[in-house]
Amino acid sequence: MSEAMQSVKFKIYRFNPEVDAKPYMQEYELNIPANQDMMLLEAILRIKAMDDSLAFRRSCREGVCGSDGMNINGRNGLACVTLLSSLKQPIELRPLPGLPVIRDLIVDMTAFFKQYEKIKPYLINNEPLPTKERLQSPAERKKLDGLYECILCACCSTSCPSFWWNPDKFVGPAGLLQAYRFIADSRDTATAERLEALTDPFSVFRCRGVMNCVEVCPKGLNPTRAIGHIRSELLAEGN
Amino acid sequence: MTLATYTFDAIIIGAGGAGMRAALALAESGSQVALVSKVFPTRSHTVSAQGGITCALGNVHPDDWRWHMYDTVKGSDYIGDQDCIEYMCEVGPQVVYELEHMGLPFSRLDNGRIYQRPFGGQSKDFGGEQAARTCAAADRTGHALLHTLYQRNIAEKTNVFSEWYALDLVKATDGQGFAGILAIHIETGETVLMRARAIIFATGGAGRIYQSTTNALINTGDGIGMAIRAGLPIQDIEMWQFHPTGIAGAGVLVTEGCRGEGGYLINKDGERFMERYAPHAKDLASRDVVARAMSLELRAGNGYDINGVKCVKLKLDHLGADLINSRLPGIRELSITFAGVDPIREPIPVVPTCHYMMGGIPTNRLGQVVTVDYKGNDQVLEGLYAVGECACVSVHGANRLGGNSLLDLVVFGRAAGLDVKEKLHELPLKDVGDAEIEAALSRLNRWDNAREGESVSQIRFEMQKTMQEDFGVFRTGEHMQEGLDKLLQLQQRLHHAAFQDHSRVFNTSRIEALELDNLMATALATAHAAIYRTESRGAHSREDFPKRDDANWLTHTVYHGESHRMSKRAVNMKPLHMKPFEPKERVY
Amino acid sequence: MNKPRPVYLDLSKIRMPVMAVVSILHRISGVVLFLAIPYILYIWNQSLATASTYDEIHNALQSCWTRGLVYLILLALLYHWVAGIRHLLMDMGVGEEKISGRRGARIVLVVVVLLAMGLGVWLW
Amino acid sequence: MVRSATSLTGNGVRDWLWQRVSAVILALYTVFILGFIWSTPQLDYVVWFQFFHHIGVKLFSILAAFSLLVHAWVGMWTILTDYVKPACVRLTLEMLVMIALFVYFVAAIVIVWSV
Repeated sequence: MSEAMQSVKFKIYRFNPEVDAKPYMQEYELNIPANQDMMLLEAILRIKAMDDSLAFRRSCREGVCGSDGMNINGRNGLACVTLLSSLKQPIELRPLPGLPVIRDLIVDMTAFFKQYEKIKPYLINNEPLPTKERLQSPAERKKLDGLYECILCACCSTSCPSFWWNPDKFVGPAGLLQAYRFIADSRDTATAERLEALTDPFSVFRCRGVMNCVEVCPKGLNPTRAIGHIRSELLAEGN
Repeated sequence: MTLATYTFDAIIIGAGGAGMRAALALAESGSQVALVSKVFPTRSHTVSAQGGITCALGNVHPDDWRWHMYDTVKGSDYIGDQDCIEYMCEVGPQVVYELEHMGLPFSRLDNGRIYQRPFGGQSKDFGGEQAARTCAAADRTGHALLHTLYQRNIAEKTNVFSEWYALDLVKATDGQGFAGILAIHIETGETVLMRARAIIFATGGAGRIYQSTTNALINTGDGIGMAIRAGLPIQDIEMWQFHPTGIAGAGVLVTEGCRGEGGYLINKDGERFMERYAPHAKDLASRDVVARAMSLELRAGNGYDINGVKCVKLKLDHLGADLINSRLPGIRELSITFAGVDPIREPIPVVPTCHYMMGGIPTNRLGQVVTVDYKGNDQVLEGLYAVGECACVSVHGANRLGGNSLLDLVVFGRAAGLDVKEKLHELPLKDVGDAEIEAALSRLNRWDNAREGESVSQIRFEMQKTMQEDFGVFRTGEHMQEGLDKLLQLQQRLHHAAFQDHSRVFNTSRIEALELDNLMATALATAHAAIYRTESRGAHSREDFPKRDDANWLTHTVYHGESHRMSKRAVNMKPLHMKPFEPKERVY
Repeated sequence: MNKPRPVYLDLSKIRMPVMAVVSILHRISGVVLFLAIPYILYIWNQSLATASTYDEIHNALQSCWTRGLVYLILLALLYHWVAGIRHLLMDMGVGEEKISGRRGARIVLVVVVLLAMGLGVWLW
Repeated sequence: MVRSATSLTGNGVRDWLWQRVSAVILALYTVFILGFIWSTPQLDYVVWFQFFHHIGVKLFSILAAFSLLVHAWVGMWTILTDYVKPACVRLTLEMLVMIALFVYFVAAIVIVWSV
């Protein structure tokens, strides 16, 4: 039984701090049945079976955990929901831009999560707890759609030039999307404090409306719009 | 041997729903908790749960937690422990309200209350009409729950050890219980000793022992492996749930909520075949029932053939775009991505897919790990807990109902956290000696020193294939014995396996090798237990023993890893507040 | 192992969507205009000082080089103007979606090319 | 909250508003001037001079010069804080830009006044 095969070519960013003085691109070739398509993650897993020194993060393999964000042919995305056939060869894989590389495709996301934590990503409500659920109308709940679904994969923030230049000062699209998720929640009573904390010239206002975040978000979310909403609320508050 | 040592009040291994709920209970009390997770918390597999969390809020119709309890006992095929099921169903509403107060963005009914949808195996009034009891945040409930819990843990400033891999338990020098764990900081490759008064296992499932699974790649049964190596028993591990609707070929889960919202399964003739197998509940029969019916349809040649994959289809197109977009947006996304099918227009090709491990480390209602002595008596291990999928409380028995896993996570994660909090001052910080550390390190040393040998991925592949072929939806003694023999050979090969890359920094191959030890341990436990239980019950369907046998098997099975010995443990039939539900024939 | 970690940020390898291109050109044109302020002030002053300085400027504009320079400055001004209008529209919530954002950015480019051609015709 | 001493107002909302308002003024001024040039068939010194001699145009011009001062400062400050990380270099450049913009503004007023 000889099945027709096709070869798929890859160029993958490699860097192991124990061995390499600096990063380099390594070429790989993967043979798969000619009529078969697969997700990019599956292909990388097969490459890893050939070369176990290749390191990358992965978990759910279905686009909901946010582990395998990487720069695929120049564009940030999740390997597990990117079809191999949609990519031009050689497929060039690099780590998410702008964050320190720990090894190969694995970046240090400390700066990213720090910005997320900075916006107090949890519901604040100082009113006495009801015995049952707090009520929220379907219309109020709908305001959270397009916000709460974020998977923290960092594809957006690491494609954002403003975040590249100011990862310590600009909250970045992912953090701001979550900032608005809590501002928009009818159950949150800290809206004024949340807005007050965002009035400086960097946290929100470093957004230049480049919209790279919207372009790459694997969940189809829109941080630019959320940032616009935050700005409107800031203006309305007269801060 | 000197290792860097950290000391805490409590260590929680695993930062999914159960681990994070436990951490929260402890962090709120000001205890020093270490939440150790091999992935960043929101990458845990809880994130993939879709349909919802079941409890009797009564938002859609009058409801009673006792009805929920009845359904769960029946769903478990009567080997769920009734005291634990009672506890879970009773505190369920409170725990779900807590989640809502934390900010979980539940979908809402017009009156502003939490939205609830029908799920399989749910009834009103002890087996009456179909109930709607599963609280949902669209079809992303697990994601919403996991992120909410992580967010609360940020607020409470929990110590998260993100991307730290728990290697093994370390025994106390006095031989009484465990003093701590060894953990690898994946980023540096360094191994450290973490000591604590209490240790909570929340390591999740092990669906990756099968070739086709809805489980994340990280679900490698680390807790099961650690428990077995520490000499702890494993309960009901033959019970593996096959979810009826995994996307054919991809294995990605499609929530039961689809059928709750009115979707149904069809065979290649377009027939709604579940009407034949479960005339009353139809597509909302219990998962084991639906998965078996699907397998029988496929065997009878009534399936579709999509590029060589036999499957049936899940029809949603009659529900309308509005309902799909508002209630099932994530399913639409997954279906388009992984099946190339938009469910608004076309049915989704699905097959039964390994989904959930009902078995695990036996615990009591508080989450405390229980061992079983030779006489079959329980012994509680003070200071050691297990919660979530890695535990066998047992609330799911032989078959878990949809929506009960998220409930299990938060109910028992919370219970364990609260129990640790209460007992913390009486739990000693145990001593640990070099010998105990060396013992726990031996496995790592073996791997680190192995330069030549078979690859990890090859052995893993063969193990998964064996499990898939010999321990699937239908099982026979003969095939399972062949499967067990293959597994035993594979285990021998695993002792001589090696990875090539021996660097330290973020060496994922090293972690994968350690994970394979745990997968193999879980697979072997499954094989022994499945051969041992000579009846059909819940998810365990034997063609050579097609009937349920209450006379002999209304019992838990217990696997003892050191000798592969099997024994039995009595099912708890004594709920605290009400009369037990007696076993009846299980029809839907 | 405290050697600094590399950061991958090779702008020649990172694909820039059309929105990003429009945005960076907006910034570049802004800098060009900033640098051109003294020259603009100079022309403005000369053109208003006396009739003879006005003529000097007028004559200078006949030279290919000066005219090219003025064309470049006006081009930057046009670009900054058109892209700026897009920004103001986005501030009002127009063109903030993926599709409309791309469309808005393409429209900016097309309009500027047309204006640049018109400007060229007018100047020469 | 990120503190910044050198931004226009030290407050993101106000900086943002100033930048937008000045942008609108500059946009209108640009249209006004270019429109005049383009719509005047026989442009000579006298027409040009008399145009700027008009008090309304003078005021508009000064307003535009002021807007330019604000707009360019916010823009250049943003660019410098983006790309120039060593604080002493950035502060020096910021100061140079500030001085230049101020000189330009004074020059513009002088030009307008002398018409």
